[in-house]
Amino acid sequence: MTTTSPLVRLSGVHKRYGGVQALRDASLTAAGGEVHGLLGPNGSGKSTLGKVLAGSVRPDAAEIALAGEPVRIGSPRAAARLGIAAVYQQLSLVPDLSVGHNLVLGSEPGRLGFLSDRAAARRVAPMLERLAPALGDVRFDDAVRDLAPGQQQIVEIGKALLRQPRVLILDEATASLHRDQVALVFEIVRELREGGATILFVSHRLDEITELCDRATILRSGVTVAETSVPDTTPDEIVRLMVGDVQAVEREHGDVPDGPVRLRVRGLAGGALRGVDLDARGGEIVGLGGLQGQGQSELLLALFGATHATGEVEVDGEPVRLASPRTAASRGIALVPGDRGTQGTLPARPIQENLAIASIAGRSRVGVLSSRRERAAAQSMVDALAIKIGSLADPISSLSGGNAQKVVFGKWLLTEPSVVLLDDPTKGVDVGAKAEIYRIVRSLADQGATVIINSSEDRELVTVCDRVLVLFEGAVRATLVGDEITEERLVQAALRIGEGDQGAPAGEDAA
Amino acid sequence: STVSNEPAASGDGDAAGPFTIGVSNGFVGSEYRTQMISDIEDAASSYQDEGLLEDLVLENADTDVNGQIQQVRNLINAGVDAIIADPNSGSALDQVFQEATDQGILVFAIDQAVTAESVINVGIDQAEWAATSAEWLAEQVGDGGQIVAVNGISGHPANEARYGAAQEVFEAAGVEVLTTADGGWDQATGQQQMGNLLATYPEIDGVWTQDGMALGVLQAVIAAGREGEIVVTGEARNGFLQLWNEQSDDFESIGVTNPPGTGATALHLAMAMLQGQEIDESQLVDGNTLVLELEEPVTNENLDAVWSEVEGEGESYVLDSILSADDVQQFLVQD
Amino acid sequence: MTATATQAAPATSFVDRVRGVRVASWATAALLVVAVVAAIALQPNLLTPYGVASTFATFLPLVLVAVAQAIVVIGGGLDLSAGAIVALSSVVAVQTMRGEDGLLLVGVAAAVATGVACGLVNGLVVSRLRLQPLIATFASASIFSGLALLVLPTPGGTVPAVLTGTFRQAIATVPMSVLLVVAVVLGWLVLRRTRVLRHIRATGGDPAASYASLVPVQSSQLASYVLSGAICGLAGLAVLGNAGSGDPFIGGDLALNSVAAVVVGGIALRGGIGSPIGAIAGAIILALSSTILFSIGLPTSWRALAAGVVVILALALSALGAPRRRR
Amino acid sequence: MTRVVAILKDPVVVAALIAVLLIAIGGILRPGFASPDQIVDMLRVASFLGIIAIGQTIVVLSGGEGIDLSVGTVATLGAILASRTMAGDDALIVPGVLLALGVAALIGLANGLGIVLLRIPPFVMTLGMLGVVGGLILVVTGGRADGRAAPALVSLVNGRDVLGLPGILLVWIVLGVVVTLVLRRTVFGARLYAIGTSREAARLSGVPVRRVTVSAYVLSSLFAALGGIAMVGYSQQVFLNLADDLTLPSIAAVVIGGTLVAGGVGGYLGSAVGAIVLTVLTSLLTTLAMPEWARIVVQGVVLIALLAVYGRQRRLRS
Ligand SMILES: Nc1ncnc2c1ncn2[C@@H]1O[C@H](COP(=O)(O)OP(=O)(O)OP(=O)(O)O)[C@@H](O)[C@H]1O
Ligand SMILES: Nc1ncnc2c1ncn2[C@@H]1O[C@H](COP(=O)(O)OP(=O)(O)OP(=O)(O)O)[C@@H](O)[C@H]1O
Ligand SMILES: [Mg+2]
Ligand SMILES: [Mg+2]
Repeated sequence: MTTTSPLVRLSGVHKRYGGVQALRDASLTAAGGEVHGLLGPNGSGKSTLGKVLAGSVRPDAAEIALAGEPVRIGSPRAAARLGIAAVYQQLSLVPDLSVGHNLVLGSEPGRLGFLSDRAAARRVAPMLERLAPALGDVRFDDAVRDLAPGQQQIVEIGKALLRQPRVLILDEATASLHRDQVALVFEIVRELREGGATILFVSHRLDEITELCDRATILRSGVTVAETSVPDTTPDEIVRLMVGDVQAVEREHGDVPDGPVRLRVRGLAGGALRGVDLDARGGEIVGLGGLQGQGQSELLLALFGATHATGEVEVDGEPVRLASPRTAASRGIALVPGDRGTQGTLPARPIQENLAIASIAGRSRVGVLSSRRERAAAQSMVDALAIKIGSLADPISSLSGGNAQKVVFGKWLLTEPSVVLLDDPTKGVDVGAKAEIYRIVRSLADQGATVIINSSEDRELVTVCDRVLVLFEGAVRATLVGDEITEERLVQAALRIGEGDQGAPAGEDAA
Repeated sequence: STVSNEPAASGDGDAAGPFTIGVSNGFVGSEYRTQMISDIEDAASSYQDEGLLEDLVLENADTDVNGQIQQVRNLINAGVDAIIADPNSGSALDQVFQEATDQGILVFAIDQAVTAESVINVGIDQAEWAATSAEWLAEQVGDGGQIVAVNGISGHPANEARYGAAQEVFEAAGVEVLTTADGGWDQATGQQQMGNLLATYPEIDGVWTQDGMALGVLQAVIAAGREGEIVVTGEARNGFLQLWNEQSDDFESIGVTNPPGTGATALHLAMAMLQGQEIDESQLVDGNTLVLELEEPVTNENLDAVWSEVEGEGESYVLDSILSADDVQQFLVQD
Repeated sequence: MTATATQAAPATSFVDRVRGVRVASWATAALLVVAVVAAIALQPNLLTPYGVASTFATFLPLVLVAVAQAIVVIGGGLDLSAGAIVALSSVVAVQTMRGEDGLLLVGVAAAVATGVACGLVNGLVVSRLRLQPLIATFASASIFSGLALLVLPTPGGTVPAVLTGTFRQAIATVPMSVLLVVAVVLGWLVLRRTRVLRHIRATGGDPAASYASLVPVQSSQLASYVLSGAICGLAGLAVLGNAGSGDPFIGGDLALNSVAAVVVGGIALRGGIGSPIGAIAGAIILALSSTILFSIGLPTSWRALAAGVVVILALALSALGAPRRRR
Repeated sequence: MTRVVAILKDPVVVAALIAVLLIAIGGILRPGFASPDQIVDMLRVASFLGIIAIGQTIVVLSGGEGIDLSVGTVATLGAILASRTMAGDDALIVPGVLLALGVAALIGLANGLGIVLLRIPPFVMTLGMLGVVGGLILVVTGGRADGRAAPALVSLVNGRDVLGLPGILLVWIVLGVVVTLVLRRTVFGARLYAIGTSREAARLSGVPVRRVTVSAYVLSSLFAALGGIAMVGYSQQVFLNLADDLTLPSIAAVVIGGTLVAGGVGGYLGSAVGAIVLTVLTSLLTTLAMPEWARIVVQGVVLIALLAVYGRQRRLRS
């Protein structure tokens, strides 16, 4: 495996999507036995570059060399033949197939066109065992559709590993994973590195980069702007390379504001929820902490009437019927959902429509819209949130993750909500956009709204929350207020509750 | 071994009765078929009153050949003594008809002759039917006349028999058929097709068309304001007769009757044969076909008389002719 | 946690295998039982040797087309040309066999080859031209029907006696038509263990994910149509066995009926799930429902309405029983 | 230059060009084909399909595999109810049309509720409804349609009363403009596109997904009935299967017009042009002397070619 030439060399990579130049003469060089970070803000072309190498995107121009040999990669199958495997940002599992069948998909063992499940199980068993600490009790025959998102992500990683790649691309593969799951993935990645493989690692979590990566390539607007040795670069420096000089968001929470309770919840149950009680005042930012999958997302969805739940909910002393998102919205509740792609945006529709849709009825006269008012409303949000767009008429799918997320915020800000529910609002959002989103959240609270925020990142809760409720198994088990909110305390609280009740739950519950 | 074809439960074959007769009709989307079925029901009711007919079992639905095969098998399994079918295919039901006759069930095909030898076809001669109007048209447009034809459905046996006969007539008379189009035996389609033909074949002297479309064809000709110059063959149906009647006296047409009542005629035959009478083989054409005589066609000469007679029947009425129980005796062996 | 690995053993026990076959859903199974019981109660003659043989012979074309349709639907497609393929392959077979027993095998080969060719056209149009299957196969149906009319301009031609005779044979008192339906089921059980079917299923479940997972998506789509075409070719022969003669218009209702059968059989139209066994059950349920409606002696003008209502009810039941994608 | 390319990529423009091309080809082969009268005649016939395609467009836009296979029979039923009621009398046009629309609305409601509440996929729900409505027609008519269009309706369709054009064309244009405005400029339109793009995202944006879905199917039936009524103005008498065969062409018109079968993208203008393209194609094939089998084959081949121009779905490897 010792070669003088680097294992992977990409250069002169160009890729245009309609009006968007996703990659402009991008390049990347990585050696065998190296974990190579691929960094950059949202929309800088990280995923696109990874997909070019994995064969699932056809570049307009590219030179690719593996171990010094120039290669053409025409399809994922061609990439696989060259020993390249990828874990995509969007999962590539087939939900209707079982875990085992997904793991061997595309390389099923068998003879004369007939499959052997026995051989497949033999091949898969060691991998399931290896992943068990992160995956839990998942079997060959379990349906992928029934797994929790984190478990699906692990299966996806397992699928790539089964191909024993010499180049492995991990595109935000850790974004939906919890701490211990990430630890296992890191362990495996390090083993691969020992074996001489190259790992391309994409993540927005800076600590993960510094912990794992040897070197890193930094992209900005589709151009490679720097290559650096990670251990020799400070995190601040990396951030500066990525996004230029951004003002770091200071932790900024004061005392819990007094005043009447705006949102009052009693005994909310249903699905994963087992009786949640909660009081939140106007101007307050309340975080939901705890291990992932303890009902945080379900709580937000239930409050929004998006899933079935029972219990009492009052806004400003008036009871709210948890009938549908529509009723919730009419009572001034807004939800920025966790899955931007499928829940937050209308991908093929223009940015203007995406901004307008939730507040559209309020601006109409007898059901008829004024295009002038629609445009004005949308533009006001683009300005207020500094959303970077080409034209309001462009489809929202042309925006990068961070800007798309701001559109989702804007959509709800136009309804002037008094209770704002945020489900992991900065998932997959770059450092720069993250800071802006925090400012938006803070100014919402300053204007008197109640904000409830769930986050997969403890640091986020520390940064923005006035109060954090720690959830376990569908109920609030602890509360941290003010200066108590630190990453250490959050982790401790989450784990202690778990131990106190019934031993450490491994990873996530299979919901 | 072969699955035994025992006679069906109640099909005892004796002249005793009371009998059960099944009807299979694979297309209900036309007024013609509706009239055919109600003619059969009317004819059956007198036998039912007499106690000779126990039950008239109707299988009457829009379906394809496979569906009609199932219809016939349903009738066989229901133990009928005779089946009257308006078949969706001239040949593709042969097998199932054979299954029926093997079990001693009498099978009559109406409206559309079938090739199965054990089946008795009852109906008009489609070729003769078509030749009648073709001859009339050829006479109208004369030698060297140019016409177009609006046909039913290409490949459908009745359509082929009819158009084949008409073609022969035109050839003999020196009439040139510029083109043909399929109107699907559907008035609205016929109207659309004729509209297209009128625009693109401005030189035509006449149109030959079949029943079920003639009204549409005529409407297209009228809409183009050319009813005075283009001769149109018609149909013996009230809708057409009414429009014909509304035209000026120098507008001429012809309507040859294709009677839906053949079904009822077949029922009379069936009842006679179930009661032990035998068909007179010498009168059968091609061994299994009973050709019914055509009625006098409707022309300008008799239009007023015919119209005053049928005017009250409603717009979808098709001029009809049903042989009575006595009439059908002519086809049976007299002892 | 080590249990995970040992429990990952494949489903090899008999019970697991049976479960793997997954007779669509409980709704389909229940409907099938109800339909069979009702049909027999209303029409005891169905249990006579002729009744059984003829009923299964009636099922066979729709059963075959339903299986063909199921494979395409599971692969994420739809085939509105199935009926036209049946018609075309049947007339091609009639013309090649010319009524001679000796040419039976040639006719079978011709029918299957015609079906494969049609499937290839559909598959290429859908996978390479990437046209929407519904409308693309509506268009190709027009091509196949036109060709059927060219091959056999007017109904006729005789089918070799061996072919029609086969339908009346019985082996050890079991009618041939029953055996043929059973053979279709067994054929599927073999087919489902193949790589190509796994890939068809994956492609129907999520084409993008499958493509990224090294599944030859285009080839799988193509294969689903080719396979389905071949089975439609066999259905063409089954139709000939029932009909005893050729007819270029023979398959009229088969395409839409097969879609209904597929859905009644618990197969989701969005692709990826379900089994043709369900579709076979669906086909039988639909065929029996018309027998049942006939037997209860509804006035004829109401029967079409009742048939429509029954179909909707069956669809509703199957839709409720079918597994749903998790939200 | 790039603007020209962009315009040429617009499905509506392409479809319109194809229509013009077909007329030109027809005109060269058979001079009468491009005559103003013939063009008006083809537009008249296209209007029935075009009006039915309005509803089909709305349903397809609504997404969730939206499609309405019952439009043809609903159009026939509408024509039958309206013409039996009016029975050739101008004074009874309004009750006739209202009755037809009322019954159609109920059918659309049944479709919509079946899809939304029972979760039957639209394809099979409306396929089942096709059978039910077919049965309903037989029950209502007893197998004899026996209806006659009122003279005013006939002259609306067959006359040339508006600037020398048939009034039905004006009706079609007005309906087309209104529908386009409704799609683009109303709350309903915005919500329709929203649910067509993503039911889940729309629901979480406070869109009443079920209500909009049901409305789409009700509208589909209503426009189908209107199309059927227009058609009986053309044929003057009503028949049991008057408009049955317009279902699949109405879907083809929508797809040729560039509306995405997956929903959420497209508009009515394209469908209208699609209806014209299909009608012109059928007419052209009628007037060219060729055997019927060849016409059927050519029809299929041309349809595939039309779709291949731009009706293609996304590549997996982009
Ligand atoms: N399929 C596509 N169609 C159109 N535009 C696309 C497509 N995929 C990516 N883009 C655009 O290309 C640019 C680069 O996107 P890419 O996904 O590579 O960015 P990224 O660096 O991975 O961003 P993120 O951190 O949000 O994942 C963005 O502007 C994006 O909107
Ligand atoms: N060179 C290329 N140019 C454009 N599109 C391509 C190219 N290669 C593949 N595609 C697209 O990628 C998808 C899958 O095609 P591909 O041929 O790679 O896989 P396949 O046909 O499923 O596999 P195989 O050919 O190995 O059986 C299709 O949508 C195809 O249009
Ligand atoms: Mg990315
Ligand atoms: Mg390929």
